[in-house]
Amino acid sequence: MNMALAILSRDVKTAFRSGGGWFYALFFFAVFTALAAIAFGPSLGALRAAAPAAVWLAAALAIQFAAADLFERDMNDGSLRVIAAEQGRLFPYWLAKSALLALTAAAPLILTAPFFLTMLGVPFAQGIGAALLLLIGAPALFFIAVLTAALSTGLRAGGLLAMIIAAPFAAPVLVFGVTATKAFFAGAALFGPEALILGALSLFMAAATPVFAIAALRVSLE
Amino acid sequence: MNMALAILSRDVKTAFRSGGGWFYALFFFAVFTALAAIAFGPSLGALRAAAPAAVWLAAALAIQFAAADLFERDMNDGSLRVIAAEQGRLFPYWLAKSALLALTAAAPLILTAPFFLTMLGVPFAQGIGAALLLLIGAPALFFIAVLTAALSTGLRAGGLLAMIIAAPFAAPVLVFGVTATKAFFAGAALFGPEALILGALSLFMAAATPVFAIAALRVSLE
Amino acid sequence: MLSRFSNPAKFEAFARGAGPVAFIVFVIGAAYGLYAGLFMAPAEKFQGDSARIMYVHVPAAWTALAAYSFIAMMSLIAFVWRHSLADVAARSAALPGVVFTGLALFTGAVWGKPTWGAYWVWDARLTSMLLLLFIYFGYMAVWQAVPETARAARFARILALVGFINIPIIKFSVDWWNSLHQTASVMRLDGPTIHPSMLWPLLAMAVAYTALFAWLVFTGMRATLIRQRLEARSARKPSRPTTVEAV
Amino acid sequence: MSPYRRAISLAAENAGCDRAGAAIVRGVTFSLGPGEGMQLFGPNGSGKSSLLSMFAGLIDLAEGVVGWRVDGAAVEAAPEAGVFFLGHEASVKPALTAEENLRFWAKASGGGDVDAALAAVDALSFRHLRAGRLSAGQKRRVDLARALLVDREVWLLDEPTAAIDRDGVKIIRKLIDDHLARGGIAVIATHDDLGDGFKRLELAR
Amino acid sequence: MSPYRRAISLAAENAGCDRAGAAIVRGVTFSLGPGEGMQLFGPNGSGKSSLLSMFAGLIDLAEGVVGWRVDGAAVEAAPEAGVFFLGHEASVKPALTAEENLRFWAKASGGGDVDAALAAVDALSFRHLRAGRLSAGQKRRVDLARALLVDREVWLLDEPTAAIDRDGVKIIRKLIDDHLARGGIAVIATHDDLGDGFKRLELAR
Ligand code: HEM
Ligand SMILES: Nc1ncnc2c1ncn2[C@@H]1O[C@H](COP(=O)(O)OP(=O)(O)OP(=O)(O)O)[C@@H](O)[C@H]1O
Ligand SMILES: Nc1ncnc2c1ncn2[C@@H]1O[C@H](COP(=O)(O)OP(=O)(O)OP(=O)(O)O)[C@@H](O)[C@H]1O
Ligand SMILES: [Mg+2]
Ligand SMILES: [Mg+2]
Repeated sequence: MNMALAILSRDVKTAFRSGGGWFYALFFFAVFTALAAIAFGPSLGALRAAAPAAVWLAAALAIQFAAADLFERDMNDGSLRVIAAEQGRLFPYWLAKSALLALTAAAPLILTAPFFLTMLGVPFAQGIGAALLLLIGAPALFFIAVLTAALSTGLRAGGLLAMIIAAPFAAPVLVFGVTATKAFFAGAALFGPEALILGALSLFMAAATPVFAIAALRVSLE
Repeated sequence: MNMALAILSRDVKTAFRSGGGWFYALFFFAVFTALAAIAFGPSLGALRAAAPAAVWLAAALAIQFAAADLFERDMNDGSLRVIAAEQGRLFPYWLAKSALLALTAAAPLILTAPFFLTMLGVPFAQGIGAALLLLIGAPALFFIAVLTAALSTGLRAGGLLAMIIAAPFAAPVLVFGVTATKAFFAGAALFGPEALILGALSLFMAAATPVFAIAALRVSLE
Repeated sequence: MLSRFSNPAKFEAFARGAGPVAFIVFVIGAAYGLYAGLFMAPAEKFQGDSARIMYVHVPAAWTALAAYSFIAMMSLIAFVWRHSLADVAARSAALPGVVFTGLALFTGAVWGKPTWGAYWVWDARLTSMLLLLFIYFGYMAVWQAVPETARAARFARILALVGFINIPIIKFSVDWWNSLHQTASVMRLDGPTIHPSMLWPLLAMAVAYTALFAWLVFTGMRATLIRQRLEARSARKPSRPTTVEAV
Repeated sequence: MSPYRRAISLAAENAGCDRAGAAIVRGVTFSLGPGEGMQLFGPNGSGKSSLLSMFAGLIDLAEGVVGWRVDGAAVEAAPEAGVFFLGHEASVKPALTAEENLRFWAKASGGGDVDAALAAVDALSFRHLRAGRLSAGQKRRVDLARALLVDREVWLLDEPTAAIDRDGVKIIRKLIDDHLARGGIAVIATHDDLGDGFKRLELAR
Repeated sequence: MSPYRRAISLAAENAGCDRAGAAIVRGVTFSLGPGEGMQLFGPNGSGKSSLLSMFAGLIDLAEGVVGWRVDGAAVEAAPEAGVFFLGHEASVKPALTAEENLRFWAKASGGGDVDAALAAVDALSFRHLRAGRLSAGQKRRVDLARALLVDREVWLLDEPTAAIDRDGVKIIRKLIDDHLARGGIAVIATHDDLGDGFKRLELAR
């Protein structure tokens, strides 16, 4: 726990200090929204129809990109080796890094989603609902991102490789995320069957990925 | 020249050897197309509307991402210092790295764009036009990517920072790229005013960025 | 069974015999299947001769799916029993798997043009096949990206297993996705009722593809094993302590 | 300088390890009891670093036995919260100052006096410099200072004197002596002989 | 071992350099003519690496004069195609083998006998290993072998013996002696005294 908290607070500090990595996901979101507006605009109707897809795709990409160098630096400068050698377990480390990603990438995205959706012509109240759905589905996206980052740590062009590996995993989340959001915008209940499946995907990824991610980190230290 | 060729051929070799970095950009495109289709699809009408934005965003992201570790490794392992100390000038080095990026990221993307656009429901002939527009606009994107990669190498803050620096520069390229492509798909002439602006942006970036990129690399060695 | 395959030398002896047999089965099966399918079987009622591409397409799709299951199974064996021959088998199945997936996609796309009027539509089956291709690519990329075989194997096992869990999820989600918004342009094929004259060539082709797959895997494994032996031969002598002195 | 709470010992019997499938080291036999240190010599590529990684549990044992004992009782792997590992790289974050880097390690392992640690490696003068700006030897000192924060009985040091100046080498020798005096054990891979008072294991190819 | 084509000399008069705005070294005065080498000593952080970077033209001169002469004629900066620079890091690409790494440097600088260079640093046994698998000292040897490919009159070496085993140190000493015998010059920042036959410059903080 000490370990996890120490890493988390150090990395948050570094993120703020060196160029604001925390701000990145948000920025990505803004660019994405602007492009969507250009592509589907100027009719608000078309924009609104495209909004669920745009917001989920933006979330998936932003989280995946933000995860790209989650472990890379610790690997290169030897800290990961030290942590593994001195702590024995890598679970606290994994936990800290996941929390970091959640705080710096997923959270800002979810919090600001309603605003960006307003720009796409979605009423604010519906935007809040969409953000709640993101909250349910984003964990799946980011556990996948953490796993693929661990798998590609230390490899050349690791970020792109991670992206390739992640795509098939992200696809189901996108499918249910978009349909849930569309259904909600069309008047269905917020927590319909799609939302339940989204939640199930998140739980499943939370349960299935840590073991594999930690195993992958260990292999990269050999 | 010896230097530039030696670096280029070494890096191409490394790219082929370690996991096929050369085809990552292509692959990224495929993944991006599939994810966009899954988010916006399956109706071909909606996909076709999303296509111009998707292809430009994919190009910008792929190039920016591929550039992320263009200088990073040479910086970390000391080769860049050796080259600067022993060669005096960094222009051949910059040239080799730019050519590398063009060959491994920009070129495969432009060449395969018509094909991926077909998958988004764009007729092949229109896809060729879109690829030509990419050819006009992509140089701007990649000179920006090289510059920001150099800047972020110096600042030791990595790929994310590069993206943030790049975004304001890349945004106009994206906007004009998307509107040009949209107009062309809607029946306008291929080389309309937006295409001219795109070309102008590319020329401007080609002229303006090398000096700054090389200066940034020098700073990072201080 | 397991122990028979656990010893690389025994396996190689087996593969030396089984490889040619598989190849012969492939040649005979494909010769019969293609001849019967292309010339003897009747043209399909609605699609005419273009439906003959079925004899290439359908078994390719089957084999592509089977190949991934094979990889996942081998990876599980390698993961649980740390069995390096299973890694070799899984790795050798990847390229044939990609080839069959690519063949299914390509022939499907070619077939799609006359029947649907487009090379590609985002139909459930097509989409999930495309995602399978991505899983294959990711798996191969990991093998490629990690130069040390022993390390690459461990990464690859992890990915193959997680990927396998993911396949039913993909299948399920994509079906769901597509069923919600049908597009008019997609002509649904509810499996043409198959006459024996079409079924036999189809089955023959399936057998031929499976034999081809087996042959490719055997050949790939033998090549890998030979390379590994060469590497082991050129490997350095281990260091040994010369002096151990007390204080 | 109170003695360590646990008495840890390490013994190897015919031990060996592999890297990427190739046999690297074979037949390593030694034993270290509380208060004993061992210098590990050997030409470049003979497997010193690999052995340290193996003791730390990062690489699997390929042959033979490696036995740990904590207060007499045998344990399977390196004892929990027992190892201090100093690798070839400096494991400092360039964006943080020397002091912040150490505060992080102190916090991560639950305590430790950062000021004392900085003083012990003569690093007070650059405590407020960002680690990215430190010289090679200064970085290495910061990494060494971690030893004084984590309070571990087993020290695994990979070329601790690399990039360190002559005064620094004396400091390191003293740190190790203090550690052994407290009942710790140390395995030190090095090309510079640190002097007497250590067991020696020489690897040859 | 034919003599170098150019006779290069380097002299500094009261020279100094800054890093990130802070004065790091001041008042450095020495002169090196063809065939002369200089060892640069000094505690960690005293500015040895900074001085080498300055001679290589990577850091600006902040004070005083640094003068280069090529065959008697004064030139402004380090002579073109005249410098071999060995930094703290090993500048090898992990994905390429030891030999491929050297072939790259040979190609980049237009020539050089890779086999001879590998043999000179006793690196033949691991020439086909990927550099990512090499041990610290093996990597360093590959980096040193570059010296024999590029045929430069000025050698700037930052701790050449770091991570190198005892036989390797002798090899390095011999490489430097040969270089000086051919009429080259060398500045060597180091903590290990390489022995007699060099000028010495001691930096103090
Ligand atoms: C790129 C496009 C296509 C892909 C990726 C694709 C993929 C597949 C796959 C994965 C299967 C095996 C499914 C299973 O056995 O459960 C299959 C079977 C089949 N495909 Fe395709 N297909 C494509 C296009 C087409 C087209 C255009 C047609 C005909 C109009 C077609 C007709 C069939 C038939 C008849 C079967 C066997 C029926 C069955 O076993 O249910 N496919 N295809
Ligand atoms: N990550 C790795 N993967 C595969 N092989 C490796 C790896 N690291 C080292 N080796 C191999 O193991 C052998 C021993 O390496 P090791 O780093 O243990 O040597 P060392 O004794 O520490 O040498 P040095 O004195 O140069 O530090 C070397 O021949 C090297 O090729
Ligand atoms: N990139 C840099 N930016 C700013 N300051 C630096 C940088 N590199 C080094 N310094 C500062 O310059 C001083 C001298 O560093 P330098 O690396 O030259 O020392 P050194 O004599 O080589 O030490 P060592 O023996 O540890 O290698 C140090 O105090 C360091 O803080
Ligand atoms: Mg070592
Ligand atoms: Mg130095």
